[in-house]
Amino acid sequence: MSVLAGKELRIVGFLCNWCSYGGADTAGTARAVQPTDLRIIRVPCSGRVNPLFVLKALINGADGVLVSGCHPRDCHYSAGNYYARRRLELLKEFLPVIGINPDRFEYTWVSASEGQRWKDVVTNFTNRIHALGPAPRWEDVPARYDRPEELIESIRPLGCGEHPALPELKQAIKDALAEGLEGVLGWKNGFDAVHAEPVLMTTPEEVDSLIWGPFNVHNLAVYLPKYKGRKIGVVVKGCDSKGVVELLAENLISREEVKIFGMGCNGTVSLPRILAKLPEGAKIESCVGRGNKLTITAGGQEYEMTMAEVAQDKCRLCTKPNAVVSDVFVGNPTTEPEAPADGRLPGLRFLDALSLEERMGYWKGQMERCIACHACRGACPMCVCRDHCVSDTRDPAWVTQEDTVQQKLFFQLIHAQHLAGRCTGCTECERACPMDIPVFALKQQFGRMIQKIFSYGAGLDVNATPPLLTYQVEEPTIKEHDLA
Amino acid sequence: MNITRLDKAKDLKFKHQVEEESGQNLSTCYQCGKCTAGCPGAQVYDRQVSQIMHAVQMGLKDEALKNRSLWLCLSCSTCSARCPNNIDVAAVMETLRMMARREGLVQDRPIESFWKAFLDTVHVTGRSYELGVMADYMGRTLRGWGNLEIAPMALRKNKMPFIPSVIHGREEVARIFKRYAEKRS
Amino acid sequence: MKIGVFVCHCGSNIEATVDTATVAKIALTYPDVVFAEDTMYTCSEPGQENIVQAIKKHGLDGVVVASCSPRMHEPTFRRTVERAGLNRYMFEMANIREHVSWIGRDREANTNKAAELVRLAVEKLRRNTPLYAKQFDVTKRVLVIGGGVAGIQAALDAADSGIGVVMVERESTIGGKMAKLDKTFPTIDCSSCVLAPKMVDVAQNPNITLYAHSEVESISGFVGNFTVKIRKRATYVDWDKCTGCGTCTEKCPTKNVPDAFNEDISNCRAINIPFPQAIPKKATINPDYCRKIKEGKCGVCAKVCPTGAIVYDMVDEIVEEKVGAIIAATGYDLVDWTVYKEYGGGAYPDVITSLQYERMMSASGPTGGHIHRPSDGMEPKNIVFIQCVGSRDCSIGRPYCSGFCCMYTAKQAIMTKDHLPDSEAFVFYMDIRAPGKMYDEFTRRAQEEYGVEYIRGRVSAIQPTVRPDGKVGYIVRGADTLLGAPVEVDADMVVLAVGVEGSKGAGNLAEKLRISYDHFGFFMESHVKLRPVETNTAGVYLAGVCQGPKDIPASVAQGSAAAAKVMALFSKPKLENDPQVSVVDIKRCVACGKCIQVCPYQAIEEVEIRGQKKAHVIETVCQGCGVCTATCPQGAIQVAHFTDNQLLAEVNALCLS
Amino acid sequence: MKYAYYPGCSGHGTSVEYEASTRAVCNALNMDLVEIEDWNCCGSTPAHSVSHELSGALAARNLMQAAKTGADCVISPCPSCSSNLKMARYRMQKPAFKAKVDELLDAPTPANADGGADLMETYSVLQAIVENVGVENVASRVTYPLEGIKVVTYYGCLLSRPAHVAKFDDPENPVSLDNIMKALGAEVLPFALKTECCGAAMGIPDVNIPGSLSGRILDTAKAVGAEAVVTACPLCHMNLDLRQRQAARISKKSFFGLPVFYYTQLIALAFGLPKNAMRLDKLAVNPYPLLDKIAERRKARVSAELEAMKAAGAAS
Repeated sequence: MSVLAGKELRIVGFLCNWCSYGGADTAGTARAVQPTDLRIIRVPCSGRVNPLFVLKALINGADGVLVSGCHPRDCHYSAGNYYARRRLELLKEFLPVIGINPDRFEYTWVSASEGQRWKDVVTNFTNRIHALGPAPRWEDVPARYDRPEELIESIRPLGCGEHPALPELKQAIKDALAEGLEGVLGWKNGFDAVHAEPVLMTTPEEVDSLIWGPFNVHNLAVYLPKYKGRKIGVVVKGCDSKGVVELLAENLISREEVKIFGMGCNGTVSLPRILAKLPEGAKIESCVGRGNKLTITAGGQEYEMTMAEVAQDKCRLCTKPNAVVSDVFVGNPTTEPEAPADGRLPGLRFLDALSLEERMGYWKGQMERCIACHACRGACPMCVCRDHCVSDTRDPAWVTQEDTVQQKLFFQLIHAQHLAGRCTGCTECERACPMDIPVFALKQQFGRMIQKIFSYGAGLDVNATPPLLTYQVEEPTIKEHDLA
Repeated sequence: MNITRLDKAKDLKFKHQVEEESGQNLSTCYQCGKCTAGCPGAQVYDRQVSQIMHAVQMGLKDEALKNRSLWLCLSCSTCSARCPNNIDVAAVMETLRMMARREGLVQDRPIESFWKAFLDTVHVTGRSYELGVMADYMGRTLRGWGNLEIAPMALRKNKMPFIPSVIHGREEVARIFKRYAEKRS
Repeated sequence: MKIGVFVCHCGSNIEATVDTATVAKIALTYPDVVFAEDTMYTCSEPGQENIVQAIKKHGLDGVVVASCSPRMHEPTFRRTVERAGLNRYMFEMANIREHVSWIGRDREANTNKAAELVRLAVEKLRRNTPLYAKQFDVTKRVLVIGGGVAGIQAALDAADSGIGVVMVERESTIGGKMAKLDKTFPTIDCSSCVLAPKMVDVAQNPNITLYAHSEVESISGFVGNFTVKIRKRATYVDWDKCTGCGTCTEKCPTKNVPDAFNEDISNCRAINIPFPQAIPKKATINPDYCRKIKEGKCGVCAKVCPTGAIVYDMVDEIVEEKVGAIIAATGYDLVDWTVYKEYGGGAYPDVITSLQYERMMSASGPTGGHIHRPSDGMEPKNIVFIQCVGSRDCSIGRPYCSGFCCMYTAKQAIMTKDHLPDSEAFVFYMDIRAPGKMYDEFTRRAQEEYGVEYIRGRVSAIQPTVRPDGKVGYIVRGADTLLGAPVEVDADMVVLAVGVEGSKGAGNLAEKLRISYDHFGFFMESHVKLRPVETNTAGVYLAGVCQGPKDIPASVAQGSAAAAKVMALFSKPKLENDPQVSVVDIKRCVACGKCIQVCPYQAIEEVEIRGQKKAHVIETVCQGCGVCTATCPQGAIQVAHFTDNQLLAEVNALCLS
Repeated sequence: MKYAYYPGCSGHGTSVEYEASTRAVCNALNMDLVEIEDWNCCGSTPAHSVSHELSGALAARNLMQAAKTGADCVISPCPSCSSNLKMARYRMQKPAFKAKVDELLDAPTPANADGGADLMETYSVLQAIVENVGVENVASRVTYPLEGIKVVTYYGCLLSRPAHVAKFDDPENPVSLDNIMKALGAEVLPFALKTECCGAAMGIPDVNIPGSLSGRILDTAKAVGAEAVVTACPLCHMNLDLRQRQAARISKKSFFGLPVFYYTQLIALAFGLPKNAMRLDKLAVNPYPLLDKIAERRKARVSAELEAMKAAGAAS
């Protein structure tokens, strides 16, 4: 629908029925004149406002979005606004990473008696949006095709030699199978020397095929929910174990049904980085790892490379190389380094250095390449929806089949929002992407803001509740956004 | 007393001007009279503060500006401190005073002259000088003789030096006055 | 789907700044809209009939009315469409009055905005489905919070109709502010003579359970089924044993306790019964003063109590009650007038509040009804009454009129003349507000018959001075705005007609009740004109000054009204829920349990359907907040009529293209 | 703490005793005063009654001079001066007003980040003593307490008004002077006319105005039993002291005979500072009978204490 050209901007408001909608009525009854830009959508409670509605509006061209609910302690439904406060605060902190000025979104509290306050809120917010001007359109922003290439230095020694405790691990798994475990998830060699593939080991022979080393990239936690109700084991690296913890914390798998095998991890590799060092199309014949050096024979030629050159980004900053939770841990644990001062992976570092408009251009460029294969989703151990993903249904119709940058980005935002407070940072989404799109940056933006606001990291404590599924009556780290 | 034709006399521009210059919203005055009740000058006023406020509300410019009260106001701000509607009444009075001077409607020449005398002294010497102000004022107005009553005591206590203090930067101060005069004209 | 749109003029309320005919014309271009017209008063009888006819004639499946706030007329129009045979939930409203015509002056912008709001309503309606209410049981008991005259009236009316009543009173006796008054206007009736019998009725009515000296600790549940926890504050006296004989009070050696019932103008003992007609007539120990409790010494009351009722180590007790409705009747407190430093800020002994003056004039008060000023016991000759202290004063954040001060000031001035015929009464007022039966006549009588001097103007300051005879006098400096001059009175005593605000702790209680309240501690009614007794929380009603300043007759009327609302609520064997509740799509649910985790009402449970775990909504417990819908990642749980698809359609209607 | 000191014009004329006692007391309280070089008149009431810009410019020149001292803030004993300097700084926070004032000055005032004038804060000496030195520190320096003489404190209009600019004490019932007087050992009587206007400079054009207003203040003070009035303002002091006889005549009362002190004089007295730190000789209403009374009471108290000590010694 057309906005009165030049006069109005498109401002969408979500108001709870009981307090703020009533406050707007009170303002009307008092004939409190306000700017005309705002369009109010009535919702039962601010807690009903899924942050994705706000993102939807902003991605689709709204110039400003305002959410208003009952004051804290005053919610008609007791607690809806407490959930809203956490989710919307986080959303506001998230927006800049996709190039949206966080001032375009605001949330506040107005009670049904506060007509004057409502007038002030509308007036001030509308003035703010007019001062910002019309939101930049995706069509108008120039796409960027540059991308993070930074090779960050590792905070710990990385290695690719044979793990001395592997036979011990195999024996432990065989014992467990003998004791009645249905199977154990692990890795075996794939179609060539640098590709591993997941395996469900059920016989001693299959256990003998188990490998442990830099090519065990897959996070096997992703398969666990599928086996819910069956007794099964899983071999985990440190990062994988965080996924297991988070699944346990959310009751998506049960502790009694899963046996966890761990060994100290010395890092895994990024296959694109290895392939980039080999001639295109060269057949890989063998690979030998010693210390921190890999020797790959491809097309009859030997190539040497160090872990410092080819390790995955997440391994370089890993502080949990040993399983956070395990039933059987064999061998010596790897030394755990101090947390790095800067935990950002290259994707976020690159984005942080850009202006808001450049970030929009960046995502436009990345999303133009997205083929919507949803491999990112498939690799994610925390995606609970599986076959019920909202991107595969019209009911509800969050995304359409249109092949636009906005639609594809919105899918990524849905995924990131669903993972907010739950993502353990395994970066499997990014690894799985056939187009090599750095989608993990969206999750890491949520992650660091959750750390900032709630001092919470996912995947460390099976008794923890993800911060967006709970609340505190007083939120000391969230300051009120007073528009009045 | 004349009958005021409210429809004709109402000068809304005047009201808005007072509101603009004083920064006060006069529509909020509901004529409770608390300003008048506490005004130390009320006993000598020819029109009470609350009445002046009402005159401004009604846009009655003459009633608001042509009175001695503006000049007898002591600027003590008691009215402002106690106004139930948070109106800075003293600021309104000061605004009206300035407007009256601009419009040539000064109703109390003696006080105006006293101020002139005071400021002239500052203009010349950079500081105020009581004896000088007094002499200047009495010379201009042939009034103020009541003060002679306290002069002997003041002189006995050596509280009125015969020599004004003059500052080095008096020219600088004079330039302030000069620019002010130029700007006004 | 066939949708009809009706755009209301609301007389000129909307039409003046919105071109309703154009809005209707634009509405016809929206998907599924087959009929649209503008009407004068849609809510009127012919207006509603017009909708019914249109539904029949055009075979409409749903209706949009663009008019006032749905908080006003949504129930009205739902009944209308139901009359025409549609499901009542196949209806949506666009609020083009409160949100458009009344707040914007630009007709073009308003018309465009109104059309867009109609578009939103149409998009929502297209995705509505018929909904049917479920029935649930109701606990036919009512909680009355506050035992002042409004609460007493509500309790008695409800109890008389056979409803069980739980009354909670913060003080150790019911009676509220009215029990403190000497006389009432405009009849000069004795206040306690009118009230005391009603208080006795409360005590004797078998349907009423009274918790005095108690407060509401917490409230959970919803209309029909509230669970209330009540904190019975320790009285240190076993009330089952106490006979109210008063021996303890007589013998208690601690005599310096400020007497709250007498507004602190006199002292009482550490163990006390507030006044002779107290209900319940039971003693209470004030632990801040009791020597036994503070220092472990004394114990006189325990020694003299003939029934052994004293329990020094009593602690608070929490009791639980189940009720189906709640009436809040928590009354008021006086505004803190000590902020007026120009009136002495509480430092001048002979400047007192009107409520203190009531106690002074009351025959059962500390002076036995004799008027003596506090400082030196002198019988005052000049008494000044100052009105609007703490009312109509933006500078202290109390801009409203407290409503009944003009009347009681006239009463007090008349009573003063009755008590002290030689005295002079001066009343400083701004406006005399006396709308009510025989009210204005009453204030006229004060002036015409009793010679009370009314001076129109506020008082700037009260300045104590010492008169030549050594006695303290109070120079009251006011203005007579009719005279256009400052005036002064040398007063012996000054009575301040202090304004009222919601009673202390009202905000806290409102939060427990989940109702709105304003800056002044008054509870917010559902509609200021048409639903003054209801709140926006179903099953919670208001009575008396807790809703806004009002005098005794109005408080009593609202008490009865609240009781009548409860009776109407309880008149049905079962209550019907609002069917706009959450529904689980079991095909999409993966039983991750997040909805169960966030539901504020424990309305979602895990069930097994054909061997698979799924979430299930208990429809009569769900209140329809939609937090679950905003939480479910698969969108498997949708709150009816606020579904993801409906809100997305609204967002898309506004933001796409 | 270092203060840029602005004495005000009356310090050289009608209020030399205020000036002398202020400097002496500040010195005794270790307040480092640096007089602003070549300061000019702040313009007082006439300037702001004529033009806010003119008043602002006169004040701004002083505040710019003050910046040269390197002090933390400006202090002035005179409430009118400190109020004017405060008000100028307050108004000049608005860039538009600053620009208008700058047009009158030789050089524009420095700007702060928000575009307003970057000028020093001004306080009354009283505020600096109460808030920076502290009443308890004043009390600890007292060597000759005032022996319970009954005083009323008179603040005048401008010490705490207008409240949003003054930001000091209570505009209706200020207590800072009361606290100092109690610290000195005086009895402070309740006094409702603490902030009632004395008539200010209206005496020059019309002596009846301060005559009747001051008459009322003095009459009430006398009625409540005061032995002296304590002030902090040169203009108030002139109206209450120098014009006391005139006030009695105009308000048709007999002469009050109430000594009127600057609070600094009484501090100096209680600190035991030398005579030239008080300049009591400058007061119009004879203060000496009251000082004699203090001395007598002190003598009686000290000898009673000695007796008590002796008795205690004998007993042990």
